[in-house]
Amino acid sequence: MNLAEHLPALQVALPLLTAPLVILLRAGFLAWFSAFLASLFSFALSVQLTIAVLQGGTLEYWIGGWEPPYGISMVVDGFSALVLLLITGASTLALAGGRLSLRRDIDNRRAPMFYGAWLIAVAGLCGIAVAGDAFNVFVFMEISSLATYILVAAGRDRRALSAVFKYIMIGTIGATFYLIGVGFIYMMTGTLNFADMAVRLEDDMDTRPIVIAAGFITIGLALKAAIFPLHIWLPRAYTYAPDAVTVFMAACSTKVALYILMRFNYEVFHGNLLGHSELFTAFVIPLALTGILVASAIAMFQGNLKKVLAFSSIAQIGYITLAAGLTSEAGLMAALLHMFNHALAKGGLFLCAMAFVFTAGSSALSQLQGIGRRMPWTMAAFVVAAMSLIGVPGTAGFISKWYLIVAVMEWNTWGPALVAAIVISSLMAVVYLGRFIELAYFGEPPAGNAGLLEVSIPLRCLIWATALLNIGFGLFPQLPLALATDGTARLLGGLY
Amino acid sequence: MTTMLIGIFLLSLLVVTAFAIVRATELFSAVMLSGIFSLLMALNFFILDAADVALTEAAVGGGVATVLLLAALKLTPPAEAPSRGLSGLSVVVVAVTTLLMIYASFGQPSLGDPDAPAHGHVASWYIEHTPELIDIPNTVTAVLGSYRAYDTLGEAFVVLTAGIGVMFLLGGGRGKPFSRLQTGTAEGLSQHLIPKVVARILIPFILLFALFIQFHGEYSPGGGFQAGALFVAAMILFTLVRGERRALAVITPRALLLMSAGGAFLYGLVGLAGIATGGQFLEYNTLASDPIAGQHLGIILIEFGVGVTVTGVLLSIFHAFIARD
Amino acid sequence: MSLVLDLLSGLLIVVGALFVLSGGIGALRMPDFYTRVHGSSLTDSLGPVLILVGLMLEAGASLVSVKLAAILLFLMITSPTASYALCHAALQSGLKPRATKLNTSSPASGEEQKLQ
Amino acid sequence: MILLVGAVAILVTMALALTRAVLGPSVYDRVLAVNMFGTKTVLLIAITAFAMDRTDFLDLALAYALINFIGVMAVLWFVHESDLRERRKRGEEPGGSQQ
Amino acid sequence: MEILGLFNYWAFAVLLMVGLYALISKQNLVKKIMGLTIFQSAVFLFFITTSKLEGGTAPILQAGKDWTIFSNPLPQVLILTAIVVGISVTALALAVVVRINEEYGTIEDDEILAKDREA
Repeated sequence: MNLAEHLPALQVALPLLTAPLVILLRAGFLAWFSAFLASLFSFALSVQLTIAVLQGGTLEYWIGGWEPPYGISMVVDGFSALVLLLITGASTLALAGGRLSLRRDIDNRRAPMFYGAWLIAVAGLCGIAVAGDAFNVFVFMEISSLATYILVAAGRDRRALSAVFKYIMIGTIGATFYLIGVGFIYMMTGTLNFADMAVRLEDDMDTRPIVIAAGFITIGLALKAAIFPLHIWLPRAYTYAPDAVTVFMAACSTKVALYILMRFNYEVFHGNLLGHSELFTAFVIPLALTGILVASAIAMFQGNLKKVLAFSSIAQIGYITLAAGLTSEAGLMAALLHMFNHALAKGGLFLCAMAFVFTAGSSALSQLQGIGRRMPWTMAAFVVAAMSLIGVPGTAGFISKWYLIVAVMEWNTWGPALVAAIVISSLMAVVYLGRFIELAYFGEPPAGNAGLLEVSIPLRCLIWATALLNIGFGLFPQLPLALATDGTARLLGGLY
Repeated sequence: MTTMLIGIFLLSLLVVTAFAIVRATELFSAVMLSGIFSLLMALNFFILDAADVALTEAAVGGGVATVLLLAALKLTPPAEAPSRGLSGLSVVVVAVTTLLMIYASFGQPSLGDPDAPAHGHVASWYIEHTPELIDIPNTVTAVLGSYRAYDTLGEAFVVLTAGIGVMFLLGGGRGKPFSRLQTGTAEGLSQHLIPKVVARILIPFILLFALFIQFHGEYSPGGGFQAGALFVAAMILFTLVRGERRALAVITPRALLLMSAGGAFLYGLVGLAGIATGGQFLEYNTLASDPIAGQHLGIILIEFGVGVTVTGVLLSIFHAFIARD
Repeated sequence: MSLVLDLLSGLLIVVGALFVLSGGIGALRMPDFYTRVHGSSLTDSLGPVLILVGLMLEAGASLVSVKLAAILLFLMITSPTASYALCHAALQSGLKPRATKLNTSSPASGEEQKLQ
Repeated sequence: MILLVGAVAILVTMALALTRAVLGPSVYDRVLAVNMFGTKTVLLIAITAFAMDRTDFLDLALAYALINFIGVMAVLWFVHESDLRERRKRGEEPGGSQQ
Repeated sequence: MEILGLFNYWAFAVLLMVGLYALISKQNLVKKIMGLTIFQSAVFLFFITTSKLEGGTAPILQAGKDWTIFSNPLPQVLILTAIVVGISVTALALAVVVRINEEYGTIEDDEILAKDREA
């Protein structure tokens, strides 16, 4: 028995099987601790998988020993490894950093259920990242979504409940649209396996059912990924979820939907894409651009730090779709890199936001005035992560922005105009983040709250570790680059 | 041909019911109409040769969903607020979608078309090879329990997640018991003599039938989920006529939680056992000396796991709803 | 012998179907709730009996007949109980039967009160 | 042929019951319609099982017969509980509902 | 005849539309959930339609019978899973609605929105 060859299955099974044990626990701390440990081990598994992929190329795993397409297979390439690292890393980070914050948000008696749901969410997202079967993606999408609804509903504000209801409705529409699309493809091909679909779709790519299927799948996943203008569930869900949950979600949940969207559009529909790549680009790019500009503009006028960051997330998802919509190798590289780097930056920002909220008791900007002077360490880390989000040279964000600009420039004559739009939106990011930073350093704190009040040292270390990662991956971007190159090669494998 | 016409008639009724559900302003009426909707849907499934699905739809739609909707309705206002008529944007959105789909339908294989791609390839492979590879008569169970066992694992965990969510939101589980037992209102219909007597006669039969569905699933329609739902239906009937207090004395909240978690965990363990015995995750061939025996053992175990989880979770959900005042 | 059985079974099924149909018409055409229950519950007891017995004759002595007998038994127990429960619930919630006498001045006074 | 006659009669009855469910007027009429519909479903499944030569599917009819009953009991319970809630809201003693 | 064979798809399209309409435009949250149920059921119907095979029977062998044509088991398996997913979502959504009613005192979407705006 060689455990190494079972890594893809264990990656899903470990968090999944820990969850039922966690809900049997009585005490909050124990539940948190087991969830943290499971998350940490999952992260270790992801690292192992990444190493295996970097050394040996794409891994394939046949569940139950049945050969695909008869059985369900798992496929792990560079792109999946990158997403897996994000999921497990973000979960571990959020659990480690959010212990106190979560202890305040979730009362002790309900904590085992909460952490059980957390682990199931992790397992569900990992399940999507390694899936090689279209229906299996649906099942795990629903697992992760249901668990995420629970996590969001745990927010202390009652608005968390109305936000989560909207999220459930839209999330289910998205998943069901996806299912319809898969049904159409199944009807025309008789298979559910991604690779097999791609082969069998070669012949009748342009039949009406397939075009409709592509439409349903794209819209469904766009709903899940909160691509503008289908983003309406995201700001409120991010804002009213418990702060630690936001750290986790912001770093990975929409990314996973984007991941599967790109898988579908590039691997399964590659024949279609090849014939219509201009049409596809002409459809995606304007939407993505509007999304970037509108969401950035809205972010500038929000009165709540978490909402600012949430709208910024929508804008950043716009960058990723923009890059992916170029249907070029450089574009895909940029999309994959930005997925990774944005998760780093946004995870760091929300982590700092969590610390602020923990101290100030609210995420309203008016309550956070002067917080920078009260929490200098955390604030400094926030500034670093903000620079990464804006794309200042030397940070991780710069790398992906650079790749994005290169990809856009080589696209066609409209390239410079797009570059201008990207620069403008980056300036907008400077405004909405700078606005908070200014207010945090120079604002007058609310009465009676003037003293120095930092969060605990371990949390500060964690926040700074995230900030340093932003710089580290900016200076030494080999790991994400290698994974993105591998992922891009596979995504484009059928295209050229 | 006759079946097709019957199907078309049933589908027309189905569409009428759907419109009626949307139009009904009293939520109770809407729940009743969705009961009819579910029955019609199940009949359609039956006509289309999907016996397992029809059984599931009956147990879920007619039984569990109706009861849950009623339990939720008890806690919420009874009628919809007067609406402001049709909303323009949504009418446009849905109309466009429908037209698109009807447009797409003309490129689709007609009902029952033997040349449809869906029937070849994977599906015919299942029909052909199941007798030699797994050797159980019910191909649906074979696909569900073995070829696509990983999806079914996901299904068990979806159910568990829903249970976790409801217990998290409404109470239940180790730390937070169902709240209403302290007050004196948890007696159900125990004053109504006739239903009580009839239920007392029926419940053992339903339980027996549930066990039959559970362990006969390889030979006839049925399996863990349907059996669990039937078991739950029996326990719901018991709760309704005898009161929550007695019902929770029969299966304690702690046992419910153990069942919810234990069934799903058992399923996962079977998967890991595949790895431990030298196969892949969820591979049953290696569970016993003979691959076929291994397949049988694996399928029985995972079906049992699903049944236990479904029973535990759905009952927990039910109790969580009705315990809320 | 088999012909007699077939004929008998066919007759039972057709008559049962007629009863079922009349129950449906009754449920639609009767004037108020309680009379509708009356119409549908009576035929719901007799119609299924005839149809299921007809099917049993067709199946002969086998496991199928046993299953049909079980269905029949359950329907015989549950159907009247359901009608009882339903009427009880209706009465409890205040739905009054329309029991108008000939000399009552306003015949529609008891019509379909909904207190729910 | 005979089975077809039976099936058609049941289908028509279903349509009638559905009409009653849609028309109402009281909620109990709708419950009645659901109950009728359930019985007809049992019968239709039994008949089509014979027509399709799949008499092993009579299990389904059995399941429907059982489930249908639980639905009606749930309605009775719902009315009973709502009644109790009403009474408690109005400050009366609970449990006085039995005649 | 050929056209009648497409009736299932049309019923699917209409049901999907009705469910989606209720889901988008109804204000009452319970009605929204019911719309969601219809919406999902439509998809189940679609999948099962693809599984039917003319002259076939349910894919469950029986001793003593020698059927040769069977309907497709795979969509049935998928829909079994999807039905379970559907009821799970419904249960969770209902629990959220119950909590919303406790916190806001209403289950009408517009009133909830108004109360959110106040805060």
